[in-house]
Amino acid sequence: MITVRFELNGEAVEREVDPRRLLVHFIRDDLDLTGTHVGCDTGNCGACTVLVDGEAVKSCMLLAVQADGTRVETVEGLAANGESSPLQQAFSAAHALQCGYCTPGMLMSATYLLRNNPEPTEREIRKGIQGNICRCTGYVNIVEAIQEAARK
Amino acid sequence: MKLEGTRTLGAPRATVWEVLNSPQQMAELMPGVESFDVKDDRHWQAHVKIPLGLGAMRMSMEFEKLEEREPEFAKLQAKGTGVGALLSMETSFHLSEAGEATEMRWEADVRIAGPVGSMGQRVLQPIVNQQVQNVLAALDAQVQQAVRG
Amino acid sequence: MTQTTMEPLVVEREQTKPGFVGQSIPRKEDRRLTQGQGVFFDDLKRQGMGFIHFVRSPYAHAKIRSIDVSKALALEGVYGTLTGDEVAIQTDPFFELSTPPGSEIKDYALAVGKVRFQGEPVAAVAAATRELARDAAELVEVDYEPLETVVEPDAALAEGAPILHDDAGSNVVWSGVFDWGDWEAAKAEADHVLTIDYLHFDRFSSTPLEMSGCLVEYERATGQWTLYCNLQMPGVGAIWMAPAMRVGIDKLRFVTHDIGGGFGNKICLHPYFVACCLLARKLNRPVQWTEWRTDQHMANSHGNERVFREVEVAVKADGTLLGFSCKAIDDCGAFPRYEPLGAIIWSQVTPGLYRWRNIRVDFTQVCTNKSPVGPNRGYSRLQHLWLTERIIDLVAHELGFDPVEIRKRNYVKSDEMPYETPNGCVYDSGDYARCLDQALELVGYDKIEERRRDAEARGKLLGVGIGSTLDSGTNNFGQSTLINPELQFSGNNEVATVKLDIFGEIVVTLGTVPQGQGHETTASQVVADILGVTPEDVHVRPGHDSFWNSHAGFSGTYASQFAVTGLGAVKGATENLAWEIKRVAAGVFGAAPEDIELEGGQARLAANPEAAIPFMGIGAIVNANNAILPLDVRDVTLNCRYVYVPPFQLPDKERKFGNLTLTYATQIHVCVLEVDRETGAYELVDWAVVDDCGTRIHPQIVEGQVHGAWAHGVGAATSETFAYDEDGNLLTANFYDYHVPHALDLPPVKSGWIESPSPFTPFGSKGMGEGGGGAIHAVCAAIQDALRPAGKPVVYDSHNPYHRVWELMTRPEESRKLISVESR
Amino acid sequence: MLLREVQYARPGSVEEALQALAAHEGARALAGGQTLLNVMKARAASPDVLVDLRDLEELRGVARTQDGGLRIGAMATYAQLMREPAVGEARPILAEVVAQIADVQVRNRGTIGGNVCSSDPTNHLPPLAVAQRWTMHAAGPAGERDVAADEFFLGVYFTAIGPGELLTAITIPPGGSDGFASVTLGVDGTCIANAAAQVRDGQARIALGCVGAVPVVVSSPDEVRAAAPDAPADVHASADYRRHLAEVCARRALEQAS
Repeated sequence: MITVRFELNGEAVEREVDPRRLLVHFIRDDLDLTGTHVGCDTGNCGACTVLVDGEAVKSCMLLAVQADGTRVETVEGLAANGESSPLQQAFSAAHALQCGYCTPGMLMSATYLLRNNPEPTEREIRKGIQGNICRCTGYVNIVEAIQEAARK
Repeated sequence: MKLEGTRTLGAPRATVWEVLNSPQQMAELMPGVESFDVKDDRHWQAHVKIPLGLGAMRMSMEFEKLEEREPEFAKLQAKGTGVGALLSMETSFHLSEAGEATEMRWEADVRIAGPVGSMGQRVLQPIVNQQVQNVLAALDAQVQQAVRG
Repeated sequence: MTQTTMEPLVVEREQTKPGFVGQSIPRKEDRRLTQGQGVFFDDLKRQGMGFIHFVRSPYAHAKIRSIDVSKALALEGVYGTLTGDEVAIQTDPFFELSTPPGSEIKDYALAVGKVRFQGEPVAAVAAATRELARDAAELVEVDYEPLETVVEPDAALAEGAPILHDDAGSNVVWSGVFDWGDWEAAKAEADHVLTIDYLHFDRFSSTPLEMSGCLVEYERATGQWTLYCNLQMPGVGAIWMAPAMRVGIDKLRFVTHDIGGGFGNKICLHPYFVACCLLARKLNRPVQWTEWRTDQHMANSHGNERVFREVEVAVKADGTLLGFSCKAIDDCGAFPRYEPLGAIIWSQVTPGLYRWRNIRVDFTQVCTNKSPVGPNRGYSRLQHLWLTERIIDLVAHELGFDPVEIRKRNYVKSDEMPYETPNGCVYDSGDYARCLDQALELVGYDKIEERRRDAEARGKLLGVGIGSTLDSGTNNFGQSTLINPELQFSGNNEVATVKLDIFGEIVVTLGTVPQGQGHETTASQVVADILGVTPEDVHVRPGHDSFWNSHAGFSGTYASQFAVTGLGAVKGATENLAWEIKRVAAGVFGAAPEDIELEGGQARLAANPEAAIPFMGIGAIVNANNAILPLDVRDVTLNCRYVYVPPFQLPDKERKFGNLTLTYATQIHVCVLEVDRETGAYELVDWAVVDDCGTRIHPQIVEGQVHGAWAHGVGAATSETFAYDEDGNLLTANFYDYHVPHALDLPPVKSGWIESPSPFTPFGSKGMGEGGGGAIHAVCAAIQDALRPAGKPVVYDSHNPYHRVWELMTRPEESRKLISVESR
Repeated sequence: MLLREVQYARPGSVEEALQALAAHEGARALAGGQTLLNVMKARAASPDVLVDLRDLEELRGVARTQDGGLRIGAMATYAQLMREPAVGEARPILAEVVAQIADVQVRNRGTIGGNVCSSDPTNHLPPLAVAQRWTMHAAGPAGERDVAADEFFLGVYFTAIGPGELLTAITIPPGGSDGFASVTLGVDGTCIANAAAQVRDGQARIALGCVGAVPVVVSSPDEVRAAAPDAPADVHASADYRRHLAEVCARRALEQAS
């Protein structure tokens, strides 16, 4: 077991963790933040996307111990005091989610995109969410929601 | 996956035959053998660790000699388990005299069963090819050593 | 209107005032799902819970000589194991739907004595953590004796083929001939007979992003199992599981909340769930199982793979289609499970969108050493619709007809609706030609030749393709008796319960099991309109719970039916509640219920709106203050359960004839793509889809379903396939090789709609989630069109990755061998 | 998803990293982890110890060399290479190619060193490295040594970086003109075939990926078929089709470079 300390959605976390445990399982099973999802076992689907030190990463391709000393943001951190962010609101308004399973990862990738590129083109949006698989929407309304959020 | 080839080995046929039919010498041919047990003259078992840059791939291999016609033909079966995959390989080789040297014609039918996971097909075939080349190179070396005595 | 042999189904619809139905209101589900507060089964935890990992067969076909779990049990943190031997003692084989030989197949929760596909579970291990469970699973030693493998359906039927199920004695599950009209006469009357030797509909699935699984609690005192899970059809799951487990059906409580996509792939989970239940009982602790992606690809339901042979088509000189005949060989993988229902379900759309009256299909379903199939978005109809579309396009291609004109000539016309098909199904409404025109306009079809020339200048071959499909919704389960006359299934049902609580809250309980279709939202629209409140005033419970007693035998979310059955039940229950509220208010005011109107959360006298009781008052009176009620109103419960039963009759088993579904939505796709002449790689450059699902309850949700069905179709046509090698190894066991389209792979899509209200349903709406696979054919047709200059190859497969396109364009003569025309 | 047991070390310097690698035969360097952790999830390869290079800031630098080439630390991520002005100036093709690798998340973690060291035949960078004659700088118990790209790739998941060694940096010589072409599974997806080309002093050098265990070098697209006898067949391409695609990629890469 190794001690990890990091900042999770603005709060300090300190835990013992088995070095083999992936960050996604640590977040879900040990820290009980279940908004971050698992959709594959090969790092392809992006449902587990979180931000580590401001960068979008797949939390299934990172050991929990590698998060030591970092700042981690998950979907639970997007809504300040329960108030949905403009991006979250845009996802709802544009019907950019159906089952909602890919949504947390998609929102984290989109958050990362908009922080670094506040006025993305459609192509840039698509490139920005290429690492996130959605099986419900064909991405049509997701792209529209991100465009809409960028306009605001 | 069927592989085949011909290789000329610089040694008399009897020498080559001896190398190919000695389980201990065979063990030397294979990459990453950690342990090798001869159960009887037709069955052997080996634990191998195929060295890959990303970390070793461990397999447990069982060999069975299926057929032999000294000094020209032999057929072996190998079955490996581990890494969530099963490897089965049937290899046969024909030895013929080519002057001082020996010509070896070999065939291998390699089957890999099981969820090979993210490694996938795209890399397995090159890995198998690569291991076969390693075995042939090692065979060359063994034969040379046998010649030198 | 054509003559129909069925009794009229037409529903009288009263004029309703404009309300929430028809509006795209914000979805109730979205807040929790966008904030990471959704409740998916894997989010749940219990004290002392064991994690299950299945030991799966690496072989596609092998005898199990022995299983040794001792090393696994010796590992610290392992709670226990389960093997096929235990399963065979503690359970009976699952009920089979088929007649012999398929009925003789023995299907258990774990492999018993033999494995029949790669990934088949042979043992299960439960341990304290997910990691330990997998460690322990690796320590289970299984001694296999490999057997000869059969992966191709033709090979499975051949003399001397390895037999999967010795009990059945054959690889055939079911076979039968469907013969409607007079095919021989049609053939004799034809000016051209087109023959296609081989068409192949490929194997894929919708691969929902959330894996299957459950958390099971067992209560010793009562023998009660509770399964927190994502089973999308619990009613049928219980019918499979309870008898096999030798318990009453109420001993299995299914609870679902949010589900991360289902698409039919979460219907056949019963073998896994039984294993989990047995372990929960054996270990006396909660257990949970979450499938892994690789497991899902290897061993969860695949879509049905189907080969069509000896396809013959009778065509008149003017392009009128008279009929077709073919052999269909459906490959259901190692176990039938939901099958052989697929052997009949295609016949809901027997003629596709076309007016041909003479159709003969010789259908055989066969087992192979591949993953079992199960319903998959467009289940069994998309294979057949693809066939009808392939026929139309190949007739046009070979005989020189325009693909648009030949469709319009042969489409069922809007003024022929309701239209009875040759096998007695009734197409309720629609205007296919108008949908096609609109789709063509959206891609600028009149300018297509210019674009073709432009592409050519860039070294690309441009192609345009049409896929026109039907989405048949609301099954008549009586169709199962056309497969097996002994089965006691017919009709359909769905339940909703609407209550007014003591403090005036309106609570809706559905029988359905939503997986993203927005049922909470659309149900609230219906309720709000009837009760005179807003959707925010209506609480719809998320998910499903058997203990709510708000479900029936066919409850679930599948087969494009919620807008009809689910909302039909909601409407019925709400109307009953409204009547009870009016009776209570009338009792208080000494008026007649007819004098009461519901508005703004109040029941009031229509003639004197000042005289009003808020719903809170009504709830309080009935629940806590009922002594003030007149005696004749005291039967009121304000808790109204309603079962919607569509107006079906038993089909005619002899003729395999009858109305098999209530509604038929339409989806028409036009695809434009460009093929790289040098590589066979192609890019989708434009796409239009026009949908007609009758009255739309929530247009945005409808459009979302259209987008989703489109994306699944594109994936299946281009890069999603479950491919096996000759030894039965799955070659696409993960998202590397099974490539699901991502945002860069899909072009922006232009979608349009028309509304042809169904005369048979409560709102004029039609079920529409599945889409019929129109996108798959649109890609095939566009490739065929694009490759015309490359020797007119025949697109014979539903799945066309780059390498196949390359083969088609470099060796057109190979595929052209598959087709011939006899003209008289 | 569930790895075998593994130990974890987090050295603070290259020296410490080398000590950690030398201390266990089964130790492996963990850079971005975007391949290694995946292979470990499949339990295909299972190192005993992971030596995490995250704190080795000295392995992240990107700078122009005096002769106008580039020296890139092995831990430079793809995302970093896309942003680095030095890359854009000296070898824009590198930024173009890494932008095609996988997706945003992977590019944020994946490193140039990891890409070449994993030596997956479908990777983008091995053919580029060979075509452009990169030099790999390795540190090990016996000191530092340089390996030419030609001698670096030994097989699938197998390079000249031996046990106990660490790839620290890569030098890319000053450019000729470059090209890269691929046919991928989906837009910017896994390569079915790829080729990198460099033309320098009128001499073309083309390296093909995907057709063998290691990049195959040819000087003209016409040589591709003969040079790739063992092109693998898989569900995406037969051996023959893959050779054909390799030839097309070679031609396109060369065209871009010319």
